[in-house]
Amino acid sequence: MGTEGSQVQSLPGMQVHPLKKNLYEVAIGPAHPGSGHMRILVRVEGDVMVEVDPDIGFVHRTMEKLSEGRDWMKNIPLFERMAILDACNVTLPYVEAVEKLLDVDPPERAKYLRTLLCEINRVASHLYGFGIFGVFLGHSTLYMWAFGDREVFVELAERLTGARLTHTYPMFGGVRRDMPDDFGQHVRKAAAYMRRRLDEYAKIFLLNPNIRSRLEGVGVVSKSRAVELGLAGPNVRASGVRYDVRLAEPYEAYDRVDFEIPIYEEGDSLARAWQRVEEIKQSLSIMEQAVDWLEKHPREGFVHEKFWKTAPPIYKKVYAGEVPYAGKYRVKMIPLYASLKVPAGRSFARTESAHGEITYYVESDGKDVPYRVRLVSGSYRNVIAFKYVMPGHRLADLPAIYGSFDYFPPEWDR
Amino acid sequence: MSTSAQGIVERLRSILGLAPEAPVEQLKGYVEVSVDPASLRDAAAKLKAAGFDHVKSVTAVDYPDKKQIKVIYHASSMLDESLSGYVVGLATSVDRDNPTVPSLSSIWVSAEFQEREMYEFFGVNFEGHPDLRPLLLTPDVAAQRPLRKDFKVVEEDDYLKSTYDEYTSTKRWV
Amino acid sequence: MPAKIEVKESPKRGILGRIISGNVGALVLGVKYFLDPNRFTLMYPHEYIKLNTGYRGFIVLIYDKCIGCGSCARICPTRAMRMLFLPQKEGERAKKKYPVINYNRCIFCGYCVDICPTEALYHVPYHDIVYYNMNDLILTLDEFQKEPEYATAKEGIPVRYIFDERRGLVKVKAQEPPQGPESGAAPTASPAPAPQQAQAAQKQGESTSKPSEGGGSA
Amino acid sequence: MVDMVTPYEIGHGILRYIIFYPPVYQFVIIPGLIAALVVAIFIIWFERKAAARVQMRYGPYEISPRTGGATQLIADLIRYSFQEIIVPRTVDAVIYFAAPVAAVILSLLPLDAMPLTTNPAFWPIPMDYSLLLAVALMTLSPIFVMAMAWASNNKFSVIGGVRESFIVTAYELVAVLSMLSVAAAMSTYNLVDIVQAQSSGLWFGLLDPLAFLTAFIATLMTTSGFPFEIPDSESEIVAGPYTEYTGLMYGLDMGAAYIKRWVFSVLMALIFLGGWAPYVPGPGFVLGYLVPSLIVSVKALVIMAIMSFLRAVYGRYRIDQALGIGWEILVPLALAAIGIGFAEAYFHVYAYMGVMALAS
Repeated sequence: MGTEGSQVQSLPGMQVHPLKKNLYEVAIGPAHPGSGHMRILVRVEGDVMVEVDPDIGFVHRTMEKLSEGRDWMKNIPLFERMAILDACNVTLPYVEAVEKLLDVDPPERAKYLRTLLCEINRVASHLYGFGIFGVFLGHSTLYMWAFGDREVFVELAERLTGARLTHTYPMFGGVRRDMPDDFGQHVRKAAAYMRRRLDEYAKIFLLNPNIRSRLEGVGVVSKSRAVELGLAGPNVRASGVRYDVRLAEPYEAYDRVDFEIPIYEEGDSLARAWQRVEEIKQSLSIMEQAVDWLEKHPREGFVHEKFWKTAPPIYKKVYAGEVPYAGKYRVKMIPLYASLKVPAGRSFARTESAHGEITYYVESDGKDVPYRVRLVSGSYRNVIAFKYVMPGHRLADLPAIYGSFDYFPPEWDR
Repeated sequence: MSTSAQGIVERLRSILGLAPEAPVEQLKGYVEVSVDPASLRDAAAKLKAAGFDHVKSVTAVDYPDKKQIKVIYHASSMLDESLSGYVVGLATSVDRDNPTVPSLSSIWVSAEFQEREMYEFFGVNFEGHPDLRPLLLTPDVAAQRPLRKDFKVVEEDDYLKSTYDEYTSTKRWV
Repeated sequence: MPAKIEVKESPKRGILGRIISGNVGALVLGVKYFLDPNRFTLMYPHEYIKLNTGYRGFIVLIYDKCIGCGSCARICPTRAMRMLFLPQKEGERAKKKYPVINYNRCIFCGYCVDICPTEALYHVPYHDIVYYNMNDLILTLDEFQKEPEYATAKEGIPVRYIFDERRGLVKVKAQEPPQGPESGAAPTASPAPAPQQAQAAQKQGESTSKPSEGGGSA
Repeated sequence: MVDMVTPYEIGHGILRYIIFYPPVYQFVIIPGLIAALVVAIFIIWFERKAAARVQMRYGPYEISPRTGGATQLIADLIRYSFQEIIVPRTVDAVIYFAAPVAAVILSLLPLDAMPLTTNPAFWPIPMDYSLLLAVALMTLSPIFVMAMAWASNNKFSVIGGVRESFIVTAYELVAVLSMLSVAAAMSTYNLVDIVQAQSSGLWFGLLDPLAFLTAFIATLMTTSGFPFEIPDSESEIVAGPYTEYTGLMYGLDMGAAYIKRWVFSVLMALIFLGGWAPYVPGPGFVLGYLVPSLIVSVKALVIMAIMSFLRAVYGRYRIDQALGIGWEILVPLALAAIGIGFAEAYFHVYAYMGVMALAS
């Protein structure tokens, strides 16, 4: 059911068009203090929002067009720029889709390593979301705490992959680094620290009556509404929908790790915030289980033998750490990666990224560049909530709802 | 990957009531059902009734040699556990010059914004869409329909054109 | 044993008691952190993080190990590394070519270092180098073989972060890097065995001299 | 009985009649403009440092590491005063310039109605109805914030101005009721008597904590303290009424907000924390005037420090929630506070300590 007769032919921002009698148009953004670059045209009657039209595209980097000009391997760093704070979750479905076309199944250890990094990124991304949530509600303490504690997980990722944010860790057939020796106890310490901190987050933010009154009963999305709008990720599970890609179609090592999917029934902004707190707790336990498994099993099988069998002996020496300046446990790529040709076919892959479910449709016609890559990210599927969930609330509720949906503008513009 | 169960293909055939030889192909990660544009809407209605309650991604693919644009709706279910493991691709092909496809935003509201995106990138005209205007691009860029194959983006190659001395002195990165 | 569904319920609003306990809880927590702050800010110019060898920092070429196969230029996602043809001397048949890098475009993804079949490229474990104009970021073949000069290490104190249950991250003084006075061997924080260290430094020392006079004489 | 007004004998000529003439002196120097600016600078520094300690960071540091970044505030002051004042064309200039200046002046005015000593020579105005006058003068300045919003002719500032007018209706009644509850308890409007009644250590803040709490929250609402920072909340309306102001004009607006908080704190120090309670003002200018006003200032500073610490703990209320709190929670509490005041008067709590003679 479209909005009643707003047959606006051109972009509203670009042209003046007749307003209804006492509607007052406020443009929020594009340079917004809280989130990234996005503009929301809000028609306000008094303090109540009547019509909300997201005018997005300020950070659109044409990833789908660029990917048609680049080799298969070069698209991984490209797609990672969609949400660099969640680098592994964002590039993993692309790697899985191409692996399906290549008929290559990564070895067990690579799957656990990927799951480990995905969960580290999920916690870092949820903390980033809490930081932005704090800024939007004027709660600068949560902003500083969330970004400060995120540093712990960024440091973990840097120890594992060698880069803080843009790890480009998964590659076709496996991963690019193995776990350092003392990584296990780092993960356990970080997890213990974070669990204690989550209770403090709740005390100063979620149980703080000031914030509770801003969040409770605001931006309510019913179960059927959430499914009908096709929202994604924690926003759907906070409305009682029992759906998570890690449950519906377990990928990587998620079917061998036991964890819980928290579901909340209320569907308001507070439930979405609690949903993320519980998901961080689950991610911490997955990280610990993955690290336990990785420490117990021998250090081999981080890349599929199709890409490692023909590797010259120096690759084994680099992995063992004998080359002095090359760091330990670094997996080298064989030159085949530079001119990889993926057999023709069409494939579809999806994973549960921190902002929501992310899906890739990859079509290849046998050449060394993909024919068509269609990527839909979690935030992009949540943009529709602006138009259908926000009207009726007060203007001051817009930041609360925006923060609770954990939007990330570069991810929805792609 | 648990998506290749034979049961889902049979179930789709029964849901859509297709003739046995109709093209339902089990691809990697999803099941593609191609339907002609006229019967797209009621196929979508049947899918929604059967439990595929939301669209994950609306894709358009341009085939200049076959002079066709293919629009695929990847639909799946969130509420029905038995279906949530599978993704169905409802595909139609329309000719490339003025592609018009009946809009499914009245059936699946989740397809509304992505149809606007396919409109601005491919020029696919979704008739019946509540407000079909560009979503990401500015109007004049959208008019060039950038994602079509004839919108060329030139890529650089691996070798520097300038010679050693010219490069060492001027450092021109060409 | 895949995931299980776990229905939870956000704590209810409750009556007046919840409001007072909520306020008092938040205030007490605020005062607790006011009295005992948990800060691990890095005072950047005065302290700098001593990263270990695995960090993907600036990239350096070892001239004589490079066989000019060009796979690093082919894999580079942003075309930051491209092959430069050396001037062809009379005796040679094929034109020799070597990679040169343009740090305006480099995203430090480390693909080139990982794909090089003869391990001729290596990462230097620091990344915060400042240039005064964009042209300095495009390195010639000779500049590409020398390790960029790490100015922060001169007046800053090296510091490392270790994980801690109570404090999250704790700043710890890292020991002085064994930075030799000469061309700056690969400063590895992890105590790499000394002989290997010297041998690597010595190999780079003599290798860097060859190409420049090779290039210069053309 | 109030003894004969002895002529003050400080300085002569221009010093006596202009600078040390109590109404001018109290408006401009000690609790007035200069003291308010010094306090404002200290409080801003304390606010940034306290919030930084809670939030895992250091706050202003680099400018003078040894003194913990104190000179950062001087640098900000200089920056504000020398920054270019950009006046947009669409602004209606007269009110645009007049409103901030009026806001500062009117938020300083109540200081003239507050005694800082028992020696009548140093009273700026006859102190018989000083409490009533002080509370009345405090309600003047919000109108000029709305004038600023109206003059700057910009969407965000108009919305900010409307929010300011809403929030005035929320805290106005509460502030007046809670401040006047002390008059009910001591059945006098004379601030000097109020302070002297508390000089026996029995502060009114301890006797009627409800009034102290509601006055504290009302002050937070007036000066958009942290849970109620609604008129200029930057996440939806950029800077509220102050959006179009730059340079010194913006400095004036921020100054007006801090000065208003300072004036409220001084009045609350006088009423609830016993003014210059333990110290009995002696003769002469220094002992009789300077020292008691410093004691009152220290108490007011403590109140302001607590108010600014809340930035580290609270987020921001919505405008209708702030109104809800103002009307549904604070007004009944304020009425209860007045009830407690009457109960104390009925049981002659203050009279019991032999102060009744003063009031008769």
